[in-house]
Amino acid sequence: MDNLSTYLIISAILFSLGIYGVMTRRNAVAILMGIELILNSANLNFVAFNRFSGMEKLEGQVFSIFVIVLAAAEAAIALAIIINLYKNLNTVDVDEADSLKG
Amino acid sequence: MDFNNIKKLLSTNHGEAISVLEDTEIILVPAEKWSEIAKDLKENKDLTFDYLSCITGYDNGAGKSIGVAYNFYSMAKKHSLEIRIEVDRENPEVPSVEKIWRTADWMEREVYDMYGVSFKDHWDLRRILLPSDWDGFPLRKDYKEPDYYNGMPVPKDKSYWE
Amino acid sequence: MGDLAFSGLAIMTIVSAFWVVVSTNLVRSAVALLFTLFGLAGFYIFLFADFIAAAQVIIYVGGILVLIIFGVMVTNKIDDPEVGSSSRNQLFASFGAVFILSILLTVIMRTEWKIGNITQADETIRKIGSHLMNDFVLPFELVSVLLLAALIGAAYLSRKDS
Amino acid sequence: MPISIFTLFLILPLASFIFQLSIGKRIGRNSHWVSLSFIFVTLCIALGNLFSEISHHSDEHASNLVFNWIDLGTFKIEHGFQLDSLSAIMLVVVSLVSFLVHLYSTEYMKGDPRYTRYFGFLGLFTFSMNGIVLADNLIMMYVFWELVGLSSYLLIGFWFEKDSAANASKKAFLTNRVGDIGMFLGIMTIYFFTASLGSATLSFDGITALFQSSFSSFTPADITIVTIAGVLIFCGAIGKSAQFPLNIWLPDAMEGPTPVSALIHAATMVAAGVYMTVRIFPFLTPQALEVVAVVGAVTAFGAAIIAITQKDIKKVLAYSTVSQLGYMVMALGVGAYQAGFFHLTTHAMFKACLFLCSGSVIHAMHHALHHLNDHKTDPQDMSNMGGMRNKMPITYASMLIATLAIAGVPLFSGFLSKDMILAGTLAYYHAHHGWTIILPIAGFGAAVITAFYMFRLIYLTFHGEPARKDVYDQIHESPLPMAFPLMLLAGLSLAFSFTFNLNPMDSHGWFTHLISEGINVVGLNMSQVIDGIHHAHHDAMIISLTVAGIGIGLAAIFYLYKLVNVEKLAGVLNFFGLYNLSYNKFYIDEIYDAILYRPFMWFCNLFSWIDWDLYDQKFIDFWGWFTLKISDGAGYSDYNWLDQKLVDGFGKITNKFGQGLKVTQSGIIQNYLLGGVIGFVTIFIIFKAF
Amino acid sequence: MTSVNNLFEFIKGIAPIEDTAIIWVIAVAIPALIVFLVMAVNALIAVYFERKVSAFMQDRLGPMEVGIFGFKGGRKFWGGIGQTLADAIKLLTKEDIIPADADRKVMIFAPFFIFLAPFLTFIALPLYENVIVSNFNIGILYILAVSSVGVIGVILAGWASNNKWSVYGAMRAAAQMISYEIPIALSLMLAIIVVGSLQINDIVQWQADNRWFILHSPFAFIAFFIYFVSVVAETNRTPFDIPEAESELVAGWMTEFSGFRWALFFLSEYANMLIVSVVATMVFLGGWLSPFEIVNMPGFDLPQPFLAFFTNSVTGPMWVLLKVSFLIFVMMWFRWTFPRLRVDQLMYLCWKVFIPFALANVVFVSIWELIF
Amino acid sequence: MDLSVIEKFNKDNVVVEKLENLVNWARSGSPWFFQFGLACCAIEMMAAAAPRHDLERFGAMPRASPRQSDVMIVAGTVTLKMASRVKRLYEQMTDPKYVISMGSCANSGGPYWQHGYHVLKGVDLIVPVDVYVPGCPPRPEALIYGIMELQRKIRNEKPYTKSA
Amino acid sequence: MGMNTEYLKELGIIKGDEMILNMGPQHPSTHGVLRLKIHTDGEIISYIEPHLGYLHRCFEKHCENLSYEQCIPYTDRCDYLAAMHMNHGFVMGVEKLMGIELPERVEYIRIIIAELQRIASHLMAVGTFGLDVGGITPFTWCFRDRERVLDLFEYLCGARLLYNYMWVGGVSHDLPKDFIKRTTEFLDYFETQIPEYNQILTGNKIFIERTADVGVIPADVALNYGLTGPNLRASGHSYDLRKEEPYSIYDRFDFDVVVGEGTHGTLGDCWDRYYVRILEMYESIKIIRQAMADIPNGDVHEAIPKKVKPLKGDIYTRYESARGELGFYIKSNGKNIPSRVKMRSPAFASLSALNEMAEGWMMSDVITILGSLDIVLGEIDR
Repeated sequence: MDNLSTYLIISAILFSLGIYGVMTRRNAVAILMGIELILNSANLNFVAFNRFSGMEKLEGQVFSIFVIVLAAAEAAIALAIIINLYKNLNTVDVDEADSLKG
Repeated sequence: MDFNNIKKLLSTNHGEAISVLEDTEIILVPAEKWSEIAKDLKENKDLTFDYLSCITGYDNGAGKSIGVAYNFYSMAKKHSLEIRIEVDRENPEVPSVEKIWRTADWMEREVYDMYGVSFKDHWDLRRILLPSDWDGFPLRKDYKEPDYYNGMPVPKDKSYWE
Repeated sequence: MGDLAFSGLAIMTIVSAFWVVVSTNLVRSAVALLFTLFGLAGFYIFLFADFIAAAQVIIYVGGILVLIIFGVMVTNKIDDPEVGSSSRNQLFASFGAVFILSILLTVIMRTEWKIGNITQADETIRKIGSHLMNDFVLPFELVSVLLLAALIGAAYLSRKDS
Repeated sequence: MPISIFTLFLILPLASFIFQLSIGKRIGRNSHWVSLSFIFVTLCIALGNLFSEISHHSDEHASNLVFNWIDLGTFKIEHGFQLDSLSAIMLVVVSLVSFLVHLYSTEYMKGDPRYTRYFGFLGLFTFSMNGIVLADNLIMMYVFWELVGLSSYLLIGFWFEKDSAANASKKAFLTNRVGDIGMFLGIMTIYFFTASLGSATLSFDGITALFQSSFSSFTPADITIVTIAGVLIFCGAIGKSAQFPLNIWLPDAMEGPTPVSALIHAATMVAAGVYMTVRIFPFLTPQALEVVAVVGAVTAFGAAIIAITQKDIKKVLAYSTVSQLGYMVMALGVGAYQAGFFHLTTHAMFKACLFLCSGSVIHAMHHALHHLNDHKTDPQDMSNMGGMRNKMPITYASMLIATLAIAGVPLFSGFLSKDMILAGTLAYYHAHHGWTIILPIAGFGAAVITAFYMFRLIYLTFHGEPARKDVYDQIHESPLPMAFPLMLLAGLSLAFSFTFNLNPMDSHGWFTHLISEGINVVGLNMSQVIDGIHHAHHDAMIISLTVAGIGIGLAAIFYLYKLVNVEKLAGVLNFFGLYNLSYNKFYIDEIYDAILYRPFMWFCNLFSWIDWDLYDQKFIDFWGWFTLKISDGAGYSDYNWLDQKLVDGFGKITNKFGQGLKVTQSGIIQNYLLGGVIGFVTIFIIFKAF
Repeated sequence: MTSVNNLFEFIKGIAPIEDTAIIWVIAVAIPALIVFLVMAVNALIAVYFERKVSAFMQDRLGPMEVGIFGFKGGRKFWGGIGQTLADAIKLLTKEDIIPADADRKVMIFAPFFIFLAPFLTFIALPLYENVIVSNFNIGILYILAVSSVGVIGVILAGWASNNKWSVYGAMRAAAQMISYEIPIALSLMLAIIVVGSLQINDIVQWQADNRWFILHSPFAFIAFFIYFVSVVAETNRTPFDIPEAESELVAGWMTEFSGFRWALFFLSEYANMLIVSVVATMVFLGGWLSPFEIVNMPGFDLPQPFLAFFTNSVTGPMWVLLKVSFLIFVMMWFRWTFPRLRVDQLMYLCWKVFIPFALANVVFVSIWELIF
Repeated sequence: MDLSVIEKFNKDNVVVEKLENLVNWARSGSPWFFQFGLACCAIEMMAAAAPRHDLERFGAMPRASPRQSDVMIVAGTVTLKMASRVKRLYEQMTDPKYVISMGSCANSGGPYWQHGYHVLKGVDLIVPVDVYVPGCPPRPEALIYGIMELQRKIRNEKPYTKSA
Repeated sequence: MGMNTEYLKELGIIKGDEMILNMGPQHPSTHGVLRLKIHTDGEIISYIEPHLGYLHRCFEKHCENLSYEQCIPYTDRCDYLAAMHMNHGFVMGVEKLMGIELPERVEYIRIIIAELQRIASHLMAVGTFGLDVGGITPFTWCFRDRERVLDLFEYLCGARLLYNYMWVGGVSHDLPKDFIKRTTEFLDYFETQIPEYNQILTGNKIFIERTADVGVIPADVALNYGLTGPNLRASGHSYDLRKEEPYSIYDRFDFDVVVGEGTHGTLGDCWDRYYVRILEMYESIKIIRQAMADIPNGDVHEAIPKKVKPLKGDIYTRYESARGELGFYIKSNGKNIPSRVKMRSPAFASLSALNEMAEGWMMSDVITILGSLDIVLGEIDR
């Protein structure tokens, strides 16, 4: 079980679930959770490749650290935006935030 | 200033409205003049009643009038004064002084709670001690206690227990 | 033994991830996300990336997830624990997701992955540190700038309007 | 001493700086104890280092690598410490004066709203000055050089509410940058030149060793390059040490607090230029040294003349400083390496003492005026003083000692160092003849004038009748934290302090023992120079004693006994324009104004006229008018035909389409995402299918 | 306890079982059981200790009547030693109410999650060299990581209760615990920088070779102070107990919990106290080294046999326990003497005092290491 | 009276009996009371918890939340406005729960019996009371005695025996 | 007329998206059965609406139905923390109405007892205030010392909390044999205790942080709200009825009126209100010592009238209780039953200013401010 494809399959499933979450959810925080799933699936790929492709410089692990950091920054900003959205519209339903509507 | 001077001052300012209860040092004031007199009490340089000590409601007995007594003290001038207003029992209405002395806010509510005196222009005249769904004004002399309140017995006589 | 634990982990991760995207209660979603993140940390341990596992737990579970739950709490009426989140486009989205999944699976199955030396258990933390400071110093600095920018941005966005 | 101890020279002042700027304000008025103790530790270490240097003196230059700053393979900059006798002495000078100034300032700056910041800046300055002293290569020196410039800027403009202070700080900063550009070019030249020689280096030892080994194979072109490089680097010294023609900033810099003037603009920072010249001395060619000597001579003499007529006590001292710096530079120019550095050290002591004394006087005056509620009278103007020796005995005594030192009277340190310099100029003349006669003339002339104006200052301030009786009554001696540095520095202005030798005429002592004569690897024969100086020494001493006597005597006649009416004399001199010339500082500022600023402005105006009046208004506007006419015609046809019929037709069609498509633009990003996914799937299928 | 692998080998050696999977489960289960017992016993003792400490600070006697053999009446005086046992049994047999509008599942799940964090943390805590369940090579990082998980349980517990006070407490707890993790991590970083290892064994070994880490430099001393105050905040104890502030929020996030699930909170609170004290002992106070090794200066070396006499596998754990008890006592001391901070003051303390100082500490200790 | 062993096991077995002893000991050993004062008696209740009398000797500890407390001490006058709240708080407590009525007011309305139009005449009208402590106000010693009475009562309970 | 959210929004007091928290009537720190309806924006308070009456025991109704002597125990139960003050204030009013001259000894005894009661009451205030800001130990220490005062009272009249000690025209019992000695011993002991409170609470940095600058009420606003006693004095207004219009024999003693100074923050903050109480204990000790030094002999029952039956008339007396100005408005219609007794409650006025002080502060500060006001619900709801 402990081989590359297994990890990739798990990662692919997580990715699809994340995409599904992002596409279907109305609540902005829920969308954020979907994005976290996508990021995590990418991370799993990084680390798995790192182990099975014999990266001497541990590129996979290092980049997964970068991804984690990025996710932290993204979550902070996203939540700040969401809270602002809540302050202005009194809701976090993304349907209401349609100022871009044509 | 002693009582006579205060009385004189008030009489010159408000004329016939001021009267003194016999044998006492208490000034009787009609309800309709009360708000301007109250303002004068606070703002007149010679009176400066900056401290409203107490507001008391009282009932002169069934069928008689209901009164409100105000006890003032001046921290600046070190003199005190009692003023009374007596109003009709059926429809007691007295102007509120809650904007002049903030402490009157709750004290008037209490008088309202106990005697049903309605204070005009009070910003928030509600029952303060009793529950809002209480019936009647308990300190009136002709008050009858209820037998039950929300299913709990409030018996005046002991028959409930025997 | 290892296989059993691995399968358990995989099932837990995938089921909880599924629960994350379909649960109608946001707090439940967050709880499910917690299990997903823990499962991933478990995978990292299987992949001998113990530092990443610890970082995953500290940052994702201790930081981001708490932030998310915080976000849920702040953006909903506090006196209502039922935090609903309705969905839309379910049909199209599930088709799309399944299609993407099938494409990905096809690619994964058909590709001959280049398998290098499979790394063995080793102390990674020292190596990661030295690689970060030598080979990846530019991305490292960029990420630190990004973090700073994010910090300032988040603080700016969420400050009280005066 | 272990190398790590030396990092304390940088760390402690920097820590003081950071401390004062970050939390000093919270701690409040007593925060100066932190700075004081930090600098005191620095001083103790410096003294220890100096003593160990004296006891185990060796000629080798210890250069220790501390860390790599930039390492790009071929290009490498390291920061090391150059630990030798020069830096040992300089460290003591810097930390001693710095410590005393810190101590002095606790009283002088009492009650200032930015008290802690002031101490912070002093810390920053000490940090960067120590950096200059310890730097073992040009680029690190340059870095700290700029830091020194920054801290000088901050301190001159410390009372930035005053316009004059703000302007002075700007002036100092900009003027210094002129010199620094030269210095940077020089460093680059040296770098590329050494690179062409095979091993690129910027460290002093490295350059010296490299030139020594390859001098024999230098072509004339190479020598020219080295000369140019040397002069360019020396430009930095011109800026920082306020040499002619960049001397204009230093007198203005007196707008800063007086202790700052003592520390930065008299004792240490301005000497940094000289110190740097000392460091690069080994690879300055004779031609370059000639330039150095002339610049020094002009500065020494010119500044001395200006100093005669100044009324502001600090201005006098400022020009005196410029003049003395000219001396040092001149000494280096004529090859009197030891003398130049010796004068740097002695000058640091007595000039710091003079400034602090003047600060004490100003402080007393200021308080007296403040007490009288008089805010119009200038507390620095000497014409308001007089007779203060009875009121301020300590200040008077200290100042007198320092003045005797600067005037070159035996028994005092200035005599020894100045004497050596004058001997150097004489020797230079003996060796070269011709125009070089101006060097000894400038030297001795400046010596006369120095003695004259310094005693003028003493007499005007401390002797005679008080100019303002009411002020005089309010004058008090300064408190101990201010008086102590004065006494200490006065003690260090005695010749004995530098020689431990009972013969006041003899300059041989621990100092000359420690600082051996310099070497020069690019053509100057040092042994000849040393011999020449040795021979000229006797003559120089006699002449210099004479001129000092003349100067002091003249001052006494003019100002103490008032045998000659000074005003009248000034009038007479002014007949030739001399007095005004001196009083207005040779109109250097005005000359800059005339030859740089005005022409520049004139050119600007010219170009502005050409651009706006000619080109814009005539040429362009014509085309504008022309185009307008054309477009009128075109516009008519355009609107009525093209627009109404053709364009609007398209617009309407587009509008219809837009109305239709608007529906898809829901503003919900997820729908877009879904669209993207569907598109991806579609494309995938198409590509797979076909 | 030694590490799981050793136990595995040991059981394999003595047990007549062939199936390695079963042995593996046993090898995992035994330490888990021991950890649970340690937590339970720790809570029993610490609560009794706390009640007695508070009583003596307040001029009272504290629990006196409940002995382990019943009530005092006519029996030997036992100083109320059975008090906490009685409390525990009572809590176990109490009704377990879940309010009608609460989120049932989360409310049941949250206390176990809070309990999980200290439980997992114990795995990496040594008592003596190699007396540890599992010796990770990311030792301290693991402890930091796992102990940061508890906060989620707290938030969920507060949220699920459907009580405004609980939500208030949960919000405060989340903000507080997340914030104070930073100074804790920064303070521990000092030791990591100096020692160059994350393993607690190495850190204690460094202290054996040099001196107690608290005496390493002034910065280490400040770091210990910051660490200790921050962990008091991290464990939600007075003066930082704003999440459960009794006089403000009734009981904070645990207002609605009763019976056994409430007891789990108690268990984890005291387990957390134990954990942070053990970490402080290991990192700053010389771990299992005897107090005679506080200073280990050259020229002042105590004879090696003498030191070995005081630090060995018997006395080592004893020293650890002594130091830990002292630190726990100090925490109790804080609790019964200090008033409580306000929430903004708490945040101020963390973000504007501790974190800058801890950061500066890290910088300065690096400089210190460069110089000396 | 003389039951056979089998019958005894049928009725309530030995194990249950011993367990009951243990549980009763534990419950009586930690009667955590609800920190809930109404009037004058509340002060005496606080005094009972304070150093001189120290209720904690008996394992009684004040808790602020009804969910975690075992004993509700109704200390003081229950007014009609407050009565519904007292009842609700009692309902919020977890089983097993006990009530001590402290003072005359809580027992029967006390001095406010006759003219107190707004005073509930005895808290036992709304919640079941286990122990009544008389006095106006009862001294702390009296309250302690009341708690000891309650402990005695708890020790004689049979929580796991099937009631007939 | 109910004050609901819409009404407050209309008045512009709250914005409308606040959360409403109900604190009480059962809450550890509301000092009884007070209910605060708190409108909060996060942790910040926008408006506090106190709901009273959970302890309304119809005191005034009882007074209209009972004889004057029978009213005294009911006054006890109003402010159960300073019961002696209530007794004293009420009997003073009746005595004034009847024109009774009191024996010297009675006056002295009453003052000693009243000041001891003040110490006990302030100890309670200080202790519970410590509890409110989170320190449990100060509370127990204060109770430990309060017990000693109660011991003295018990020795005096047999009751610990509610005494019925002062009668119209006298007191129920003369001082017991070595009461003076015991009191002196207590005072000597107590004077050494106050610095201990200061150590654990007053000077504590956290305590100062929590209380200084919090809940400031300037003197004029305080007066307008009718604040009296320590709460008003903490705002810097030197108003003490014992000095202002000395009743009983307070004019014979030398003591100071303690006034807040804003030592650690703004004048009139919680810290001042707390510290005024600490200092007032010192003043009480001073008064007790002076009174005990020159207490005369005499019969304490001498002036007690056979029948308490005042003439027709009415009177308003003011008394400086531990919480401030206690007023009794007594209306007599010539019978032995009063026609109307109104009690002017100091804590009632203090509580009405709660919103003024707490607005804009945080949740925790509400507790601090409420604790610093030292309210007693029995007296507020009567």
